[in-house]
Amino acid sequence: MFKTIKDLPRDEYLAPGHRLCAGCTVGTAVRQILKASGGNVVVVTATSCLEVSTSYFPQTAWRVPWIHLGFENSAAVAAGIESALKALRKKGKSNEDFHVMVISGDGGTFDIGIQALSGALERGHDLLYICYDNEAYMNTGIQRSSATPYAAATTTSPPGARSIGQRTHKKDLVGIAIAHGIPYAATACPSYPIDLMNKVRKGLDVEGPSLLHVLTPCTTGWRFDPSLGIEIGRLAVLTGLWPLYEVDRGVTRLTVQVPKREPVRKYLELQGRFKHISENEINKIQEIADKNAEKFGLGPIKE
Amino acid sequence: MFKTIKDLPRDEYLAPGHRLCAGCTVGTAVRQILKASGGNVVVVTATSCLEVSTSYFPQTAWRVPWIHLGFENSAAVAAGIESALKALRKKGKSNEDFHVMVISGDGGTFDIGIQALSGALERGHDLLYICYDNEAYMNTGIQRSSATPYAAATTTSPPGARSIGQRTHKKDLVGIAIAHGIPYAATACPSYPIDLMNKVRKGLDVEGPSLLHVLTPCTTGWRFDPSLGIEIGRLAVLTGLWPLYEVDRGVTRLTVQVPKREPVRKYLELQGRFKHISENEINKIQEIADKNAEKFGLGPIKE
Amino acid sequence: MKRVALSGNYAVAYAVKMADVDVIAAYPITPQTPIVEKLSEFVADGLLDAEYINVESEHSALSACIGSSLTGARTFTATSSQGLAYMHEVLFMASSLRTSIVMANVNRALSHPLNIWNDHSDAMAERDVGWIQFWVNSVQEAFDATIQAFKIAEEVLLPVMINLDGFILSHINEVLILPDEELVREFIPSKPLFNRLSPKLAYTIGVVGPPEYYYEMRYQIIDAIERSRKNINEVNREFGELFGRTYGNISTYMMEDADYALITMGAVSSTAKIVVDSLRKEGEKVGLISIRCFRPFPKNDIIEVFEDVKSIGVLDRALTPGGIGHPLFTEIVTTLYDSSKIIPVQSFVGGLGGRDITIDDFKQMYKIIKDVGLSGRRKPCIYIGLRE
Amino acid sequence: MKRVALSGNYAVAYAVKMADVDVIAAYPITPQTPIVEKLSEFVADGLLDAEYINVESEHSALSACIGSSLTGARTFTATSSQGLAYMHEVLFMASSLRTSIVMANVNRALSHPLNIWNDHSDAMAERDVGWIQFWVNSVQEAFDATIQAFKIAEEVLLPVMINLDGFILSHINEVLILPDEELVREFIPSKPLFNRLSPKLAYTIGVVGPPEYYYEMRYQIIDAIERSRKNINEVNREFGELFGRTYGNISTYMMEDADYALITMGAVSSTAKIVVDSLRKEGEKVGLISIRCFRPFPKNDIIEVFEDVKSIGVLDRALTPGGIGHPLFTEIVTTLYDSSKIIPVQSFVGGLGGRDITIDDFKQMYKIIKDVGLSGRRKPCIYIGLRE
Amino acid sequence: MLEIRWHGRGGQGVVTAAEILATAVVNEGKYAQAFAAFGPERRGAPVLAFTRINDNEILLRTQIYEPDIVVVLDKSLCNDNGVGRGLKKNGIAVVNTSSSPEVLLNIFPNASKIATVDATRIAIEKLGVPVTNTAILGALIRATRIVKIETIENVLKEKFKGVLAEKNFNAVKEAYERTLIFDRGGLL
Amino acid sequence: MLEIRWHGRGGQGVVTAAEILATAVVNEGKYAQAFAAFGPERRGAPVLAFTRINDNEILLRTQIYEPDIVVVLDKSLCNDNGVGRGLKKNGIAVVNTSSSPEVLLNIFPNASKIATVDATRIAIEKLGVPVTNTAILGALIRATRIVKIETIENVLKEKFKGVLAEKNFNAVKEAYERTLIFDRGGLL
Amino acid sequence: MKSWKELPIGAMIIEPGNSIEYNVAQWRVFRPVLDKNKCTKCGLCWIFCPEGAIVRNEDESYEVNLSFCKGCGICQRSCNVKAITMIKEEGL
Amino acid sequence: MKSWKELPIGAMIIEPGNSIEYNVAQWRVFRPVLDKNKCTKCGLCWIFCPEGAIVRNEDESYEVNLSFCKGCGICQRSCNVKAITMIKEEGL
Ligand SMILES: Cc1ncc(C[n+]2csc(CCOP(=O)(O)OP(=O)(O)O)c2C)c(N)n1
Ligand SMILES: Cc1ncc(C[n+]2csc(CCOP(=O)(O)OP(=O)(O)O)c2C)c(N)n1
Ligand code: SF4
Ligand code: SF4
Ligand code: SF4
Ligand code: SF4
Ligand code: SF4
Ligand code: SF4
Ligand SMILES: [Mg+2]
Ligand SMILES: [Mg+2]
Repeated sequence: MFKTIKDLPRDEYLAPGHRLCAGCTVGTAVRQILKASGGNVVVVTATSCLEVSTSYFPQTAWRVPWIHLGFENSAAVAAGIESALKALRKKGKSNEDFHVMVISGDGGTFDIGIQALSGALERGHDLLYICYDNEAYMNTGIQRSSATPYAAATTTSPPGARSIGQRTHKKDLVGIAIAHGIPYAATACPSYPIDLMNKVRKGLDVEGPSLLHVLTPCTTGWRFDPSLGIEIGRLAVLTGLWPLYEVDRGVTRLTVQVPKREPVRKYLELQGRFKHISENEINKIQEIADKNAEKFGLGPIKE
Repeated sequence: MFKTIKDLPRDEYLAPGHRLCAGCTVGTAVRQILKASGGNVVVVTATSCLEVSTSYFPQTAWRVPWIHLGFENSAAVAAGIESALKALRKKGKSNEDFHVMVISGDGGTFDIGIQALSGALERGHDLLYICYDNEAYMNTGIQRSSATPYAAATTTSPPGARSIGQRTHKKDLVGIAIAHGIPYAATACPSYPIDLMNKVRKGLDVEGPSLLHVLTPCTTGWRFDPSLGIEIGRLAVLTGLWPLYEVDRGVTRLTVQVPKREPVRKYLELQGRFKHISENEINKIQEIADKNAEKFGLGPIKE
Repeated sequence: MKRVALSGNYAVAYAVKMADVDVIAAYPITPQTPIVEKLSEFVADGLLDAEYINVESEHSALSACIGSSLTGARTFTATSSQGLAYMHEVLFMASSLRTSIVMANVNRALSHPLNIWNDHSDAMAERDVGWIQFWVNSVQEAFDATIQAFKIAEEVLLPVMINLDGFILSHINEVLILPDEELVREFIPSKPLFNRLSPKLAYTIGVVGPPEYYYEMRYQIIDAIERSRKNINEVNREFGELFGRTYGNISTYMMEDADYALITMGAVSSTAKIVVDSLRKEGEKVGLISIRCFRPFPKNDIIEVFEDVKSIGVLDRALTPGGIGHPLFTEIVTTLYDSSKIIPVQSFVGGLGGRDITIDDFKQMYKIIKDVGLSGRRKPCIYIGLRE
Repeated sequence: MKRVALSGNYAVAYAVKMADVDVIAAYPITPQTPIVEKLSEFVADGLLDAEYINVESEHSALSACIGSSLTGARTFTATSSQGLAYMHEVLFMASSLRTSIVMANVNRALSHPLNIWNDHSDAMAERDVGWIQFWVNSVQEAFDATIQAFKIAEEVLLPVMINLDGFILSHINEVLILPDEELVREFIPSKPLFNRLSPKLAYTIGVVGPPEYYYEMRYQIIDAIERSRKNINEVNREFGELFGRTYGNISTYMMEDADYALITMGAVSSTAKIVVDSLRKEGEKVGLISIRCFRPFPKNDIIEVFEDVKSIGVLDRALTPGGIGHPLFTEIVTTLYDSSKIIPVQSFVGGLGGRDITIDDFKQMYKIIKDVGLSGRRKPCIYIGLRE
Repeated sequence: MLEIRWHGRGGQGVVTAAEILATAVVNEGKYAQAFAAFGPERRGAPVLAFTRINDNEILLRTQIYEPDIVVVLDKSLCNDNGVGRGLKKNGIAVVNTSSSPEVLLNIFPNASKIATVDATRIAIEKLGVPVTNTAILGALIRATRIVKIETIENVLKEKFKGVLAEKNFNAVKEAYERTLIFDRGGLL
Repeated sequence: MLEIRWHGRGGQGVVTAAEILATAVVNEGKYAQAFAAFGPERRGAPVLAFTRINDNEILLRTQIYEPDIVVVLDKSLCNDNGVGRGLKKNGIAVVNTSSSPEVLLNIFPNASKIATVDATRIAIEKLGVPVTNTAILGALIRATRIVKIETIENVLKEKFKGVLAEKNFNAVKEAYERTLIFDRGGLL
Repeated sequence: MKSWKELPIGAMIIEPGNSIEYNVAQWRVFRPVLDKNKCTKCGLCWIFCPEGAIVRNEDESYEVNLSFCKGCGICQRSCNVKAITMIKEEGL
Repeated sequence: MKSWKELPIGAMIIEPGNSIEYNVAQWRVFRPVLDKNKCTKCGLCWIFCPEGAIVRNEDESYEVNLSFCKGCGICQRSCNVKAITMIKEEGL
């Protein structure tokens, strides 16, 4: 287990020179994930910001084997790789040994990829599925996904005379994953690197499927200054909108306690995507945080 | 609310002359569902036994409007119908008013159709999704689905020197649906018609998406005598393998109590698909029932 | 009527808005996204009274559109490339169930490698699906074709796909004559379509068609799309009366006396015209044909203009690996065969995955076409601009 | 070696077993299902040591196969109709990422109406995807082609699709010479393929190919499939040496001196031979060509046998609504054009959605072909057996 | 060429019967095809299967419209007149029924020979279940001598495991013995 | 035909600038195209946009390889030599920089005219944020007179709501005033 | 059989419930016989029959419509008072 | 640029991490300057930098590799002791 920043490996498996936006916390998250993995891993990524930014021919930012197929099938590709490795090892045709990991966006996970994910979880492949969640389709220019939070503005959930922004509530990915009976699932955020990296290790070490849902604030899509990504991630946690927890063989455990919560307003104010919202919506969002707090045992709101 | 058999409407919206196997409880279930609906409903069905058996040109068994598109998209088709109706009514272009309902099999729901389902639930369409669950792909000749129960024999989970039959456990459809935050979801079985039909009504009357998961024993695929379907459904309930419950706006409620449970053996013995299983597997299946009993508050096993 | 500068994508979005569409179900994909973004905005702002379904995939997008269209709603979707490919199965259903869906397909290359830029491989791989297909050459055409498409689709009961080149047209702002909304409504009145899914009728749709019936049921689509030629022409004529512009199934340039002709589809035709002009100045009798209505294939129109041509070049922007020829080439050769004309046809491929087709490229093609005409001997397919 | 009676589906399953495949990812669909059922049984009984992935859809089936193949596992899948259509997007990926997947496609009609019976519309709609495509005429051919396919796919690094007619071949039990497993292993040794996804290499696969590179990357597929002709012939030769049977890219019947030829694909060819025999007895110089290797398209083989033919009929079992011609017809016409031969070609469609093509149907076709040959005038496409 | 049409019900194993016969034919060095009338087969619904038999390779891949022989696995199917359809002049009919062959004359007006056997009774006796698909084979062979009964025995041994093969063969033999054959000349 | 290439960064609105100009041209009755060098645009990454202007309908649909005019929205982009690439002989360069135009001579060796303006400062003054895409338009118009400044005003009014239109136009005007122009003959 | 011109367009069947024309009685091996005297009119056979082959009359009595019955025997098993018996159908 | 014959097959890039050749420094508007004297070697800037542009030396000291830095400013905000300042890049 990683305890301090000093513990964290020096090795970088995501090379600099990728084309993610300046200030993109997806870069941060993937660096942390790959460090935790130790590099002995095959990574599958669905079409997304991460994918186009790291594999723009003739340059790759990946120092681990990596494959991208399409938008809807990263879990299926991973299942194929895992099964091939298993078969070849069993038959004595190979002595390679590596972990299989998916790192895909919220669109490729919550929406168009959820079928492949559901199937892979159900079949029990030994793989770690990581969804980095920037809460919209960013690669195509900020369209809503089913991970977009209530009231947020995106280009397909624009606010207007007849719209408050996103009308629906964020899908509960960990809840859905756990309903599949998988041994391990957790939330994380690169603003909490030790927490995130330990969860990656747990996810890799557990036998069978595991899932990590990582919140990755997006300067472009959430409309905040590029320097603020990590802070905004932290605020998501501190407001209770993004509780850090894990469900380990059926047991739910908060992994980062928030003794005094920040009001959600503080989080929302920093982001252009919430600029349009009224008090009414702010209150509703506060209720979401309060419910999370109740469910996961977070502290009360700071006065 | 329907209280007794006498309450139930006389109208038949599924005409005789369909081509379901003799003794198929899907016929029973659909008759009950449509009776409960009152007939003012558009039905969407995915490719399945029900579909091919009721719409074999030039004959249809449907007396309500019905559409089948493909195997993976019944929830999406329903969403389109619901939205069209909403738009036309809102714009004053139509004064029709009807419910939209899906009746699809477990394969078209749990596997290849789960993405469309997940999307429709998330978006909050006003529709009732009914999965009739015969626990395998029956239309194509009894292949496993992710609804196939542990240890059951199907043609793609055959028992053999290296196989106990189905290796995985049944997906928790209601759990997954509820994780989508929908207002109403329930299990049902045509062996309990009043329970089933009241749930259909609730599902139709609730605003937004609702889901019904209906167990429909299959004489051909489960390998039992055609006369036994209703009895086997009853045993599924009485053993605790198929608890009848509902989750209504977050509150889970057992709708049919089983004061004294039957041992699962009684259920398994009647079915060819379990003929191969060992004591070990029977015990594991008993554990599943026991866990259900604990979770939903069913009674102890009969001595 | 307003003269504005608008992108191809926005032109489509405006056309859809003016058509007072009832239901939109679409999924974002580059370079189509601005269409659905603009439509979302119209809906959010109350400028368009429609249900916008934020579907979770293109497969569901088109499935929802079928449900919607059969319920009597004027229905629109838009996609591109991988999205269109993901719809493949459902495309056949939309035509065979006789919907009136209008779809904009913003042409883009197919993976792999992933490429968001323009070519025609997405739509060419759907040339069997039974849809009417338009290919437009300008932002104005994109707008006009969209308006026409609704009328045609609703008359013929076949879905219509409007292909516009990704980026080259979709993302270019250029002059567009935007008609008044009333005029558009006059052309395509906003009325509910036939609701085939009404409890009043209780039709059963999407049945099992056993061997005794399947053949006849499929033949109806052949018949419908053949008959649609008439509707297309008629709608175009009416359009001309109202808006003062008409389009043929093909558009020709300097073909009256041309000896050497190039056939293209989509926006590059417009660049080719410049080359035709400059070659004409040099005394070369060259001409250009651009196919606007690809399905149904305008064989008669094409044969007519071929009358006195000495050689023809066909520019494909899509591939059929291992096939006898690339898609458009094969269709043109078959057209000639159909007309019993023997004219040498040179196959070209170019502009795949956003590779620019330059003025020089077109000059080179015309040069080769002329050579072929003079020698009577065509070469194997020439891959213009390929680094060998 | 054993002489048995086996169905086409089981023949494929046995071939896959003897190939000692490592990974199978497949989804059931009529009429392909018995293949995967039999394979499940082999795996469950320990007769085949493979990972069988019970995927949740065909889209995922082929996606998993790509992951598997690139990890170095010999990989198989099978599908049909809607399943193949649902794979459409991924089919392009399997070829462009240069996998060695072998797939059996049991040909079946496409919806709507839903129809589980045989025609060729599923595979014909995938003629651009860059796969090698075989079409077999008998249970024996189904077996043999599957064995050959693994060798070809692994040499060329292109996926291979084996098409066998639904029910007509897939569900018919007929004589099969089942070779000894050792002989099969000699032909295709069971060895791991190149693992391109190894941490030792850390390759990046499935990249963004910008306009500067996309064209060249796609051209590699054109090149590979053209070059595969050599491998296909060579593999076939080796197969002949070991097993005593060889197949050409096309199979011909009575073509040596034929004046009138019919071109078909798939199992009906076999019925057509009977008609050829009977017409020959009546003194008619008729012959038959059946295409076994459809991709890469065997143009030279076809042109060769056309040498002295007076007229040709092409039987399509798939439609291109609104197109200039149906798929096979268009390819044959273009082939003739390629060879600068002017022979009238009559287009036929028949056998859609399981409609039987009878002896009389074939007789009728030959009669028409002869008329066309004599008059030199072909008719528009004739829909054999359609109820007008 | 000999063409046989089998009538049974979904779930009765009629296709298996057609296949067993084909395998037997093949094992005797000749050629055969066995296939079903393809469609969504449902338990209880009438289904058709076919066997083609020839000394040389069989090229014909059409359906069978005019069989030489019709075999009916379940007599209740004779209520529908479909069973006699298309039977060639001088064809043969083999029916599972306890009735005597003459009763079937107007159902198979073209038949020159009609064979009956109470396959259901035999199946119950020999197998314990009313699965008549193997028993009826005995009657068919008796009426037609298409293959040797020992060849059937060997096929059954490959197809079924252990005692099941034996039981099924007993059913075949028993049916073979008990078959009543009637030809236009009278009961044989 | 006049071809303009715009250099900016993802997020700076360089495509919008190209479009505003095109709209202005169109509003003046001429023809224009505006488009971007298409690619996955990322915040911070250099991006290109283009405008084509003509008196008659524009048929050309190729990329722009040899622009008549280059506009640079962010001077730090001049660190890379790409900005001068392809500029036609006697072309014009317009750059957002506080430096004087002469400094840019060797970056745009082909330019006959170089205009500079401190658009960032102006944007901050007039808009409160360093979004330079409208300000630079003022400099471009000043250097080229492609359209009338009032036409730009009208386009801004359509494009932006209320006070934002005004602020942006103030930035345009201010930049127009403060632009320094150098031609091979010397500073104008 | 109808020509392509006569078939409804778009793979539709426009006569709701015309499957009653399809003969399922042919599927039957056993036939249910309902003894009205024993029957308590509980309705269980009616609600459980997969075919809708049991008719609930206006007077709340029940009877079997044999044209629609496939003979599965579910009704017999549902009847607590054994009012239904299954009788073998005889061919010929 | 390479011809089709020279490109690796199957849309692969076979040089892991060669994106270091891609110039992202050009993206930068502000440049971080790390004051080694103020730095407490906490490592936060290092673990938060989206680019991996902050180098952790063998002696556990940190420095910025400006070739890889896009100038987002995350490091500056992560530094509790304000050891990093962002300085405007000047063109020319
Ligand atoms: C089948 C298909 N549909 C749509 C697209 C277009 N597309 C590519 S990436 C993307 C959005 C990705 O969103 P997400 O998964 O959230 O990742 P992000 O870009 O936000 O990092 C979309 C819509 C596609 N590539 N394929
Ligand atoms: C895309 C696609 N894949 C596969 C099929 C084949 N198929 C049709 S129905 C079916 C099984 C249906 O299973 P289920 O949904 O459980 O319904 P059931 O038949 O068991 O009632 C399958 C595999 C298809 N029609 N379409
Ligand atoms: S759009 Fe957002 S997620 Fe995508 S690269 Fe930019 S900052 Fe990162
Ligand atoms: S196979 Fe099962 S579910 Fe399907 S019709 Fe027969 S009994 Fe019903
Ligand atoms: S036997 Fe079956 S089908 Fe017939 S009436 Fe009884 S329950 Fe219905
Ligand atoms: S179940 Fe028995 S008692 Fe009840 S209605 Fe039917 S026949 Fe009468
Ligand atoms: S400014 Fe951003 S990219 Fe540069 S070193 Fe700091 S965190 Fe990394
Ligand atoms: S965050 Fe500050 S103190 Fe910590 S290592 Fe970086 S520069 Fe040093
Ligand atoms: Mg996202
Ligand atoms: Mg099922």
